[in-house]
Amino acid sequence: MSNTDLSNEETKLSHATLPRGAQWLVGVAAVALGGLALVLGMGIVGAAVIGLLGFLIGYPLWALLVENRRSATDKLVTGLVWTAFAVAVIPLIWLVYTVVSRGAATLSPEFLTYSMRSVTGDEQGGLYHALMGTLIVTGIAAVISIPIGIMTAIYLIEYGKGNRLAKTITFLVDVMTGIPSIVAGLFAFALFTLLVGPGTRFGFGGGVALSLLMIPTVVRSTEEMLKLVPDDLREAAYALGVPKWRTITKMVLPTAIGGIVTGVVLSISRVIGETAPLLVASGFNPNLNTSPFEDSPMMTVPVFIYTQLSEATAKGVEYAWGGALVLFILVMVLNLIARIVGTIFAPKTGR
Amino acid sequence: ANEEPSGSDGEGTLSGTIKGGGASSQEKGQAAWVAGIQDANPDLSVVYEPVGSGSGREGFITGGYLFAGTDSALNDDEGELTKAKEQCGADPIQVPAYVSPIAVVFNVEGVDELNLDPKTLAGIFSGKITKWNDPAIAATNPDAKLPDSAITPVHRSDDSGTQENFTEYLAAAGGWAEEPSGEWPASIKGGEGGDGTAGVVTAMQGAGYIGFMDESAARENDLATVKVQVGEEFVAPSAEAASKILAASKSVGTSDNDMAVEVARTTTEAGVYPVVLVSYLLACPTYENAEDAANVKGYLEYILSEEGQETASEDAGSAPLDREIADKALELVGAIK
Amino acid sequence: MSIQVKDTSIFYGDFKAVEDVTMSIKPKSVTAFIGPSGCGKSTFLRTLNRMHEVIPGAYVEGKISIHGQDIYGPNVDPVAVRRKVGMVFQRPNPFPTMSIYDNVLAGNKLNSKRIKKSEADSIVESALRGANLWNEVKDRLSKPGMGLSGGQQQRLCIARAIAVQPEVLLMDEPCSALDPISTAAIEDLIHELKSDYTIVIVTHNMQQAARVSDDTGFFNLKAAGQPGHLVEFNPTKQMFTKPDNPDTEAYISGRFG
Amino acid sequence: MSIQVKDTSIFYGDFKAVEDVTMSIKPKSVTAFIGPSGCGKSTFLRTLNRMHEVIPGAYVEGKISIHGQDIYGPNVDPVAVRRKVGMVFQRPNPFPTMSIYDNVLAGNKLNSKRIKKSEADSIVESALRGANLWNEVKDRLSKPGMGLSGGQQQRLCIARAIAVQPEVLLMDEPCSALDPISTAAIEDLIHELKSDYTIVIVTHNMQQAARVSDDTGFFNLKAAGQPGHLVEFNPTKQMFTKPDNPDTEAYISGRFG
Amino acid sequence: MTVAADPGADPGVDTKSELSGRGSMGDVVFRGIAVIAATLIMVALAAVFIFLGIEGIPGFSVDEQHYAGQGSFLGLVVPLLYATMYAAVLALIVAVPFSVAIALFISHYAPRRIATPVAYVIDLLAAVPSVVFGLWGAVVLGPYLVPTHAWLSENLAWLPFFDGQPSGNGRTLFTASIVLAVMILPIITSICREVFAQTPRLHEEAALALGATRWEMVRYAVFPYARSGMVSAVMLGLGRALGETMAIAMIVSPKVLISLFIIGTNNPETIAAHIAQGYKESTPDRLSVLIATGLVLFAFTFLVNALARWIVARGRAK
Ligand SMILES: Nc1ncnc2c1ncn2[C@@H]1O[C@H](COP(=O)(O)OP(=O)(O)OP(=O)(O)O)[C@@H](O)[C@H]1O
Ligand SMILES: Nc1ncnc2c1ncn2[C@@H]1O[C@H](COP(=O)(O)OP(=O)(O)OP(=O)(O)O)[C@@H](O)[C@H]1O
Ligand SMILES: [Mg+2]
Ligand SMILES: [Mg+2]
Ligand SMILES: O=P([O-])([O-])[O-]
Repeated sequence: MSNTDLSNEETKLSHATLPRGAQWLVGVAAVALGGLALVLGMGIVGAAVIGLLGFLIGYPLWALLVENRRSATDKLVTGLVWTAFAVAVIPLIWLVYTVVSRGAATLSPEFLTYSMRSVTGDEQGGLYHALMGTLIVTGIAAVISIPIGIMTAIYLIEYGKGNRLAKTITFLVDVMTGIPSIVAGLFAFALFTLLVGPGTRFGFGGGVALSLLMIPTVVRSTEEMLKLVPDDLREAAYALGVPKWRTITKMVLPTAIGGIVTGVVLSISRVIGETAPLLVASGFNPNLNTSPFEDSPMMTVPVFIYTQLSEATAKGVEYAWGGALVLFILVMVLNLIARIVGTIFAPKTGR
Repeated sequence: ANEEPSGSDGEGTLSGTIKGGGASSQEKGQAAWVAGIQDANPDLSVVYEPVGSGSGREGFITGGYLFAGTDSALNDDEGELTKAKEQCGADPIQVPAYVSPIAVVFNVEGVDELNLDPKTLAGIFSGKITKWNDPAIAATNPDAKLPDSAITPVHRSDDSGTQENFTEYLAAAGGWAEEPSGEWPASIKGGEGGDGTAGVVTAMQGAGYIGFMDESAARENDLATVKVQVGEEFVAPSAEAASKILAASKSVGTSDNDMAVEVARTTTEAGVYPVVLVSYLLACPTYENAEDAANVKGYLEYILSEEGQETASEDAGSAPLDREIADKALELVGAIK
Repeated sequence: MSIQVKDTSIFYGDFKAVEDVTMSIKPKSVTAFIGPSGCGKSTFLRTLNRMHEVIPGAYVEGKISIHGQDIYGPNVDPVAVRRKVGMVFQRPNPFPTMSIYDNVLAGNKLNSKRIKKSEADSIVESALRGANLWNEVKDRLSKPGMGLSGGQQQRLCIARAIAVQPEVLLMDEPCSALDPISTAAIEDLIHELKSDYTIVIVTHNMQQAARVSDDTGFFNLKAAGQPGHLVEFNPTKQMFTKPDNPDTEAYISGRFG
Repeated sequence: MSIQVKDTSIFYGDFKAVEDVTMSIKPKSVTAFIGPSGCGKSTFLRTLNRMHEVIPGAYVEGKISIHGQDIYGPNVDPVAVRRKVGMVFQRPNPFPTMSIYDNVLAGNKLNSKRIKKSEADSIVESALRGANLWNEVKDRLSKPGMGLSGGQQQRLCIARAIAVQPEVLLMDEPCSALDPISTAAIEDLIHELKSDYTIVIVTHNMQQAARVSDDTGFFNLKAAGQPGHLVEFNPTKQMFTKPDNPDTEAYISGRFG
Repeated sequence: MTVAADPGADPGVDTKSELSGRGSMGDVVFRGIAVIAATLIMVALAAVFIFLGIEGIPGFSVDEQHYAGQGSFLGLVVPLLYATMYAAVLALIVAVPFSVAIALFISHYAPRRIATPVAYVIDLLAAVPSVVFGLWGAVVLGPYLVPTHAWLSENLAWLPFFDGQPSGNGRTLFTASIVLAVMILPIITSICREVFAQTPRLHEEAALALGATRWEMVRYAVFPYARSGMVSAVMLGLGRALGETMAIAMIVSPKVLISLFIIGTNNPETIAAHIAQGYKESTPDRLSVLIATGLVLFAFTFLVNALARWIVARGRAK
């Protein structure tokens, strides 16, 4: 034993601990508390809140009594993190459930392959035209935003470090995230009113509006990922006589690619559901239109959903949920692709 | 799959694409007409963008739209008429095309039927009458079990043709101090706003709420509708009752090509429903491009035809135009070249 | 490739890290730098292939020339300098996205040089053998380089540096993460390499300096916060037996104190 | 605090990194582990304070007890184990956002006993002196720890570990980034510390093992890909003069080959 | 050494030419592209500003009738701006703690089997179009929260937020800020999660080896490391909350006013929602007023970002 002033108690590794499965015991007690609250007429939500609070307070409190303050804090935070997760997941799951259950009924081959051309009353229509439009408009936005966004991030991290231009741009990118989406739409609309002619609403305009919203997201996420590539890897490449641009393209980008792809997909996800700017910039069209540069409106899925909703009919609402589900699936597929790409290129730590 | 024109049996000879836009109130009617004309003319595409009356007129004036729909008639308050004249090279054609009853809807527990007179309606919507068991309401509903709960009147939070027509009605009826407008007056306290007809529909989920919307939307969503006092009787909104209003209205057109009317909101004629929306079509008498001229002419003729009005009535719940007025409009439209 | 350093001072922004170094490094020989921690050995080493300048704000005053050519001259491409002057770092830093095989070939691959498969194989094998790593990894060349232990990773980095056959090789405490067997192998390797290359090595292990180097430079700090400076630069034998400077002797004998 | 290790094997998922180690580490002594790179010295060391288990999939079989208490026992809190068994890593890892001062106090702050400013100052000073860093940093205690050179950083980490006065101190090649003067200071420190603490050190420097340790364990690999194992565990004197095992002798003499 | 020859290692080649710069072309070009891309952002932003200026500045002084009954531009924009900030702040108050907790859950607390699908679902949610959020908020969540509204007004009326007649259908700022929080949660979560996961193992282990509990490890090693990433995540979320249009327009029953009350039928109207609702039937004058409010919002985000930047810089300097 040491001759330091540590007491024997402290030296013991196995201080008194909560019994195994203590969290379950507290959990059961919390459920019982909730049940009691329910019986006392608190309502299901009130009862759940009481039960949850019971657990959140009871578990750390027990730990505080039996173990020590630090362990109690740790348990409190753990409980909070789990609770936050559980509570936040409720609306998420609820929403997903609503979209899937209400959308599934509408989904049919016709719904996916018909447009709304000449569709009235209860006739079968679909969102084929909107789906194509969304793919085209989002594609245009991606083609504009991804190169600009990634190259800008490269400039900021690899070249600009700390200089005036880089600081200005970082700031402007932050400001750009604050452009209200409808303003982006108004901008694109006004721009093409000047360039093409009055009232021009077309696919390309929508793409430009969306790219304005997408670029800052791409820049920010790419920037974060590039920052995470350790400098000593760059130095290792430089020391091998590799020019900076090759170091960036062949080493830095591949190392960060997993995160970059995730960021890009997230930014696509962020704009693919934008309604207001598309309503303004690429307009409304019940017909299929696949030429983004022609001066004729192009339908997109969010606008389809919005117009169907504003019909305020049962069929319109049904189609709106169907459109929501389709958009959802689209993004799911995108995410899946991103995930696969991400894992293929992710750094192979092997540990 | 429905994009290919092959399936249709139309033998019309119109072809090409025309684009118009404007009042969202006409959206459903336009959808019906577009479907009808495209079925008859498989090579024709008509696009109507429901961007709002103001944008529709703007688009028409700048040449972006070949024709436009508007809830308020084109006038020169902001110089629009002059600009339209310049664009067309002549007095623009303006004809009523779409008449639709506006239903006042309510959601009060235990009350299935409600009769209201115009003054009481104005009192409710201006926030002066605040309880469902107010004597003014009880007076016209002696049998109803009116609760002692708050009234929440629902208006449109966006700029709306329906709203403009509804407030015109309230103003004409008296007891409404505000200027009729598509935008809800900011001075009225309380009440609730909804974005678009859909917004009002969702708002109507609340108990104690009262609102107004296109009659077809009220029917679609199974909302109880108020019977409005006209003369001595209480009239429910219906297409037939609404279609009678134009004949009773007086013309306020600024030119031979302009058929704008002032709707007779205060009529006491039996069987007429005065809470209606009247929406117009705008077109030029001449177009530079002969194909455009033929297409616009063909489309507008179809809209004003008996068949066209009937189709809209079925699909959109609008009131078919009085034939006399429709024939006069057809004459104007028929002269397009 | 002889290296001439004249009146060179090195700065990190306002902070002068190394002051007024003058030395002449002989071609095809091993030169070792020793000195206490923080005296600027790494800093100085990095100026020899212009790696110094990747740190923002860092700059060099004075003249450094390799084979008679000023490497900080106006027309000189730092990339070309680094291709001729390879480097191994203190902390192993294999490329995380690459396999062991690709890591060894990184110098070629990152520069997009086309190499035949057979040629690539032989470069990889000889470089890995040189770094005494071949036997341990020959069966898992396609596994990621990050999966190796610390010592294995450092040997991989050495293999990567020698695979591009630089003419000068700078090593910053290359053995500090290696076990004695690997260390001995690297030391042997250094002996072999010096018949072709000029080698400069920083080491905190004086025995290593004594074993492998022909010349030794001793850096020291006058006081904390002061710039480091070169105290003595002499043939290793002389340095370890009768150094010119009493500080050198103190430091070297301190090793065994 | 004596440490008893019995039939312990260590796994990374399916991969058995270390096999069947049994040893008894004496209290208040210095025990050194030597062996070739990749033989599992670091891995074994990390199991002694349950740092091993922070790697997903890693687990331990066998029994390790400190002062008679099974540290993998059912009621044992790994946090408590780590507080008693401090650790210094191979690569310096000061907290990047903290000043030098806060880095030293990081462990004490965790216990968030309010420490008086004067007390904190004296803890910081004595820990930094112990790590032979005080003179270099005393004027810039509020500067970030990352601004130091590699050797200075490592000494800062040692200061941080001894500031919480653990009872056992594990060191994984703590001097591999240090210059000889600092190394000598750390070695002196180890001598001092062993009157209070049990010290276990991994080193690739056999002279260091010979100088500082009372007992030495020699780990080896039968072949690449095979688990490492303990070849011999004996008093250092015996180990370096007449080892039991011929492999040990080969390894130790290889050092000087 | 006799490794296969590297062409550059040929001893016969004159070193002079080898060191002089000719290989730098690629660097110049690549750097040029990067600079152009970065500059493009400035150009685009300047274009938006100029456009908003040209189209919007006339809106500062048009006929009174175009200011939605508020009499003047200031009378209109001040309450709108207030509401925009208010809604965004409410959403952030709800979303940030949850986002950080979920990000931590995924990166440090949950077993991997749970963490991966959870991360996936959260990412997916970023893609739900705002109209769907609006629909869900107005049709599903709002009515569901009606009893909550009633409860709040009964029991917490001493707080100005809940002091008044509660809404009967949940179309309130209260509902909207929850929906807004759900909308920005995935954005904040996914960025925080990435930066949390990238905390160097070395630092985490340093903390653990000092006897830190998991929470202490997070506080000592993870949060300090992730701070700037977290700030930018929050800024992204704030940006989206400030600019969100459709969901708010669809859920909230709006009115141009300044009030803290968030559970009634008259809720402060945000700039974006005001633009969306006015835009549909706008005349040129009205449109320029709307664009002018957009300009104000834009200028405001400018200020907020400058402020955030200043705060971060100050925090770092300490
Ligand atoms: N990137 C940097 N920015 C500012 N100062 C630095 C930087 N790198 C090192 N220094 C400082 O420069 C001086 C020399 O550091 P250097 O790393 O060259 O020492 P060293 O001799 O290599 O030490 P060691 O043996 O510990 O590696 C030290 O005072 C150090 O704090
Ligand atoms: N996190 C990990 N996951 C999987 N395998 C690992 C991990 N860490 C180490 N290993 C493997 O376990 C074995 C022992 O590694 P360890 O780092 O303990 O060796 P070491 O003796 O400390 O070597 P060195 O002297 O190079 O530090 C090696 O084969 C290594 O590849
Ligand atoms: Mg160094
Ligand atoms: Mg090790
Ligand atoms: O049809 P609205 O004009 O009322 O939208």
